[in-house]
Amino acid sequence: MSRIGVFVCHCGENIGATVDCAEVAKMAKDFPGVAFSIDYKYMCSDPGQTLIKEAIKEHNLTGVVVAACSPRMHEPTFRKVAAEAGLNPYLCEMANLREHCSWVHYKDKSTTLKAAELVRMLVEKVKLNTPLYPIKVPVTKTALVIGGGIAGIQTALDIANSGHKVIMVEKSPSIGGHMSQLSETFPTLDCSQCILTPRMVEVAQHPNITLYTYAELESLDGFIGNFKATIKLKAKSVDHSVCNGCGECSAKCPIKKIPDEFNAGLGTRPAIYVPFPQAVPNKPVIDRDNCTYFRKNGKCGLCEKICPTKAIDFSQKDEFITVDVGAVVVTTGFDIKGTDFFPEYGYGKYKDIITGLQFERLASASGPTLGEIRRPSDGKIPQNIVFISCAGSRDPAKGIDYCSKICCMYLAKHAMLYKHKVHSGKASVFYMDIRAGGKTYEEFVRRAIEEDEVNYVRGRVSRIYEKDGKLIVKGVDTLLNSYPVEIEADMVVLGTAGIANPESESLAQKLHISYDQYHFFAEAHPKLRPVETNTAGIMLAGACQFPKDIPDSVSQASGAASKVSALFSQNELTRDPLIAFVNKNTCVGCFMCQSVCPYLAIEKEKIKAKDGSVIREVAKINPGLCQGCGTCVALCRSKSIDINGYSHKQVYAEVMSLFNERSLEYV
Amino acid sequence: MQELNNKIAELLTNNLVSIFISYKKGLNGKIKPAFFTKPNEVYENYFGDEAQQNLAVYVHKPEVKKYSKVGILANIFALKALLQLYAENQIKDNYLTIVTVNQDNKVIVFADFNEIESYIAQHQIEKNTNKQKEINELLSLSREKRWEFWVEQLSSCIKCYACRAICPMCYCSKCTVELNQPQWISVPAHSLGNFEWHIMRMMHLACRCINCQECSRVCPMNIPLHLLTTKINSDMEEEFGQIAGMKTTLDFALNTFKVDDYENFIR
Amino acid sequence: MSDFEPKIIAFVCNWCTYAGADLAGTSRIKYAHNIRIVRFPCTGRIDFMLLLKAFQSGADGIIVSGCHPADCHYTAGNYHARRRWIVFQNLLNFLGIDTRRITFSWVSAAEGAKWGHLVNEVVDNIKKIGPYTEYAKLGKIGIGSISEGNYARIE
Amino acid sequence: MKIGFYPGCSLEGTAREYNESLKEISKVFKIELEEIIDWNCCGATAAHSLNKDLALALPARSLALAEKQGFNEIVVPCAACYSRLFTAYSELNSEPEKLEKIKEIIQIDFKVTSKPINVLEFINKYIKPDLKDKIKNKINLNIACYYGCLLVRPPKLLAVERYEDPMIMEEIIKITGAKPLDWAFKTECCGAGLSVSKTDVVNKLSGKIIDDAINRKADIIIVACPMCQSNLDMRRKSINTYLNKKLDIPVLFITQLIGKALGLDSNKLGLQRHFVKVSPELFMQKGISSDSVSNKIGVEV
Repeated sequence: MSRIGVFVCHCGENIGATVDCAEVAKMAKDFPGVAFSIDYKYMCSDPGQTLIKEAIKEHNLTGVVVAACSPRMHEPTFRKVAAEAGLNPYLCEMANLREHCSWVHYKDKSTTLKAAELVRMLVEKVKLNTPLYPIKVPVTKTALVIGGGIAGIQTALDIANSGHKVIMVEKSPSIGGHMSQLSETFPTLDCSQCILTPRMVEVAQHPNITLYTYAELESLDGFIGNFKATIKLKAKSVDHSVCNGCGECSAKCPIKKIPDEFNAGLGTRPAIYVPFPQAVPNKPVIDRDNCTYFRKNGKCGLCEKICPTKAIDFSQKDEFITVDVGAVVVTTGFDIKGTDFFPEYGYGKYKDIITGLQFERLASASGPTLGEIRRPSDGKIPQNIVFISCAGSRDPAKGIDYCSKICCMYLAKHAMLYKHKVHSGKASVFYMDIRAGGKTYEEFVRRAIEEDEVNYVRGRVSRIYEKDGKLIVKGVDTLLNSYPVEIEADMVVLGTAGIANPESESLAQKLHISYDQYHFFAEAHPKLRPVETNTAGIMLAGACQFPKDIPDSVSQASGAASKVSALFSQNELTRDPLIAFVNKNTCVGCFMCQSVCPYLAIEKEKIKAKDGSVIREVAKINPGLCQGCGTCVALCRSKSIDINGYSHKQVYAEVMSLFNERSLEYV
Repeated sequence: MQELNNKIAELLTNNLVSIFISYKKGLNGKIKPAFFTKPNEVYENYFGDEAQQNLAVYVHKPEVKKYSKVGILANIFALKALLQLYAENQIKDNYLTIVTVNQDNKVIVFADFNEIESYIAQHQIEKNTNKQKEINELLSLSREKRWEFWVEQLSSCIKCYACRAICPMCYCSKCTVELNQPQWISVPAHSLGNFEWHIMRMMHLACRCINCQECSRVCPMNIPLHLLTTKINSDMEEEFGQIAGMKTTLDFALNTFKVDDYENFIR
Repeated sequence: MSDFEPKIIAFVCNWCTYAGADLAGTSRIKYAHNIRIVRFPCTGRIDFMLLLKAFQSGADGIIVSGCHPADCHYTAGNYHARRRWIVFQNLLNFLGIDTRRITFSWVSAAEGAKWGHLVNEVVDNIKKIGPYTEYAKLGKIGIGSISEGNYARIE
Repeated sequence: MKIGFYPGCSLEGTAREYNESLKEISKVFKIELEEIIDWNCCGATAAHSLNKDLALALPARSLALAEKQGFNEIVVPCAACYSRLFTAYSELNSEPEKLEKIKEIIQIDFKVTSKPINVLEFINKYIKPDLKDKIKNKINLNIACYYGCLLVRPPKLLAVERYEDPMIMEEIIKITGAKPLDWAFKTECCGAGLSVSKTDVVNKLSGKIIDDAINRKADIIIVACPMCQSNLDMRRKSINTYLNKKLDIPVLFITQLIGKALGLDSNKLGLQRHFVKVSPELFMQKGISSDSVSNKIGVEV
């Protein structure tokens, strides 16, 4: 026999002004199963809470309905109150008298009646509530970090320094990511590699970090705290345990003209190579697509002959390893559009129109020109340089509606670096708006304009063409009454749009996380859960979520790391028990439910006879994965799936408790 | 149909099946299902135009399931039903030997369900235009008239559940109608429960019903259930382009979706 | 019929429409009092049988509402629900059940005003078409009692 | 072989030579261009800036007539007409509701099956495959191919590859032996309809186009749009006054150039109708036999 307590809150005037709370409490007393009913000015206040606790004990209540504000507001509060009084917290429900009644209706008898009906509905529900207990899931305290750029490095170090194991997977031969390609960094103009390389080394040497370079995630199964990741270790063709990194092989490799990824195509590299001098690990790999030995059936093999430590191993094969991890942080970074994306700028046919990333390499001391700004076509130092921001970004016609966020700042930096290196030169920046939100960012841009005399032109560039060895940049100055501007430039740098990695879609599918229309990975909530994905246990950091600069990437990385550390701070994971479960006895195993589950939480379970033979297969819901949407519950024909908190019985009772006078009349 | 009889006898003799489900002539001359367990019973086997019943319903009956290997003579509807059952994980591998007779009177023994899938793809069932016409006529009536029509039809339902018993797709071990906690379908013999029962049955059959119309044939009260099954089948095809009993994979209208499904009825 | 106060039940998801109705409250948007909201985790959880039960229990109108496409908290529950609604609505219509009384909608957590409008519209509409007793009355019709009726039959 | 033909107003007036030369070269390839009976104005710029239904209904009527007269394809030489007809063709094909409305307006029931094609598409499909075999005179000129706006835009509708730097004309004229130039003003604006209301804008815009072609050593400019041709040719005197230069580069329709390569008579190709004289020596000098061109109304430049 249920003994339900009803607690009607006035919320000061908020409910009390339009609903006759005392009347509601009085009516509630007569509802079947209600043992106690009372109204009070502020139920969430300390005396209000005490009132509930005492009533629970005194009247030996088996369930509580708090008729007050929205459960989205105070459900946790009152469930805690119930728990403190010794009642299972899930035996407490809230009737929404404020948002759904008193605030939206005028003071009237009908409003009070509605309030009473809402209470009755919840009374009927709570009678069918069952005690629930949080779900405990064990946690494997190892994190998988996918991507070894600055975001991945920061995440890995933060997690490792808090005492947990980290496995880092990087697809290229070295960690470092885009940041290792940069020259100086805004807004302080400190050298990118100088601040990055010590961290790269720290990653390699950290006792808690296992680093796999030249490796990719093959698949991920399992759920928060209990993932199983399969990692593909691509064949390096060099035994790194033997190699001493002397570099002889790279120097002697006869294939030398491969466009260098690290230098954004501005330089060349051999087929056996270390991507850059400060690479971690500083040992080479063989690029099999370009190596003569692999392309021409064993011809060449020069590196093998000259290697002093006999580290070259052409017979290596791709290897697959499986690791147990408790959390995953995705830090795979971003990509940029190439100059060939722009019809109006010549489809990439002009050598001296380059991307921002290529300019970084030109300006970098480790770059192909050793830091001198020389244009790619003839190696001359450009005397007149033009920078174009929003190349592709903020342009719906190009399919990129968003702002790439970093271009304004790095183009200002580029113009500044150019002026510092070519004092006599003239630099212009075409822009739509200058977006310099960030600590000392605006000041940085002003410095470029005022101190370094960079010519900022507010307007778009409609076309660039070549004429007599010059690039004619045709644009408009919208601050000068849309006056047409033509600049005869020696070199043009496009701040091309930051875009998602081409592999992001397939990676998202492996991880079962969602991505947005531009293929950037989607966060769980744009404001309040920006580092988590919708899949519990998988976090995001850096530009794989959206283009962002180094400080933002690092902040998010530390955020993701702290989420992981918080998860790893417990031996067991506690989850809300409002999830679905299967009645094995009636499930017929059609597995239609499997395909509607967005979390892949439904597995096949074999029911076996004593002799081990399989009698039948039934669905089983993994409590670690189920998020409690209930789509399977409504789909199941035999009603063999039910869900805690919104069970068949509960919702049925709620519906039948409403207006039931007419049904009684006819049935 | 000697070839068929020989085949069934051969399957039984060689122990490839321990029971074979087919048809025979009953004492009253009516065609009824036959369950042969010995080769010497096969002489009773009947095959001809009157053999219409969809035998697929028997493969999930417990009396048949206790045999480890089952043979079945399947007409095109039974083939579709079996394929659907297979997709719904109801037929274990190596459990069934499925035999059909094609339009040229050739006996075909299917090696696997992929063969059935392609056989069905080549043997589309023609749409019964008469039934579609009946449906269109009903739809052309006013809503009130349609209501009156169905109230009259469904009021005569005696909830004998013959429609369920004959349906190859109704294989739940515990049907929703038997649940009383809560009572989803009203028990008393009034029309409300009848409506609930038939609406629920149709919703559960949507995208699964292969429209063999056995339910309509066996209804002792002659309720035109085929109107409902035909309607739900044409709806599925029109709205989602999906037809039941065509694929080995579980990819049906109500457990899949398209992001751009039409929604002009949603505000 | 002027004093007819329809009984409307709303089946809504917790993350969008329930929150949208909360917002209507916080924004003090006034709407008709005839509505009773039942909370579900997601539109995907809403069992079509509950709609029938609501009519049986005396509802004159039903609102079913959840997150807009692509906004589902659980990524796809609303898409599955939408398909079910299409099938269910067609079937009910074929059976002559008055589908004007069921309103499907998407109301996001930000659309408090839309929620208010929706409720008012539905209430006005149901007031116009009157109470729905036809379905619940089925409970009175049993075998034998049908002969009193004069029902059209299609031949 | 017969194909539908929609001349539009220009080909009856300022661009008669376009009409003549197109018909002449078609004859060589045994193609008869048959004019749509009772065709009407395409709506041009005026209609779609005033009334969306009118802008669809006008070209739709011509499309409907062509369909009734049994044409699967209609050659539309004028770039502006082509743009209007093709817009109507694709909009009506993709939006059944619009089609219903337009059918109501024009009172003709049709299915939008007649596809408008422009001259470049026509040449690519019917002329180019056999062109090489029929060349009588190799053209030995440096040529700037000028596209203007409407032959390649809007990119979403026409789906032309490399719409800012198209290569369609270049590929065609290479067959005649001519040397296409890489130049910068292929798809820049000629000033278009401002020719009438703001001539100085045309002087400036068209002047830049001509200037760049000459700078890059072009012997002639070829076009496939009557508006472009008239701006670059007919306005040359005022362009020269504006630029204070004497630019005398001729502007030919691509059909005229092909006609010359096929060895056709200059007068039949309408070369005598140009304002900027196409000197008989132009083709002669480069070692190509040519008949005499009688230039009746050419201006002195």
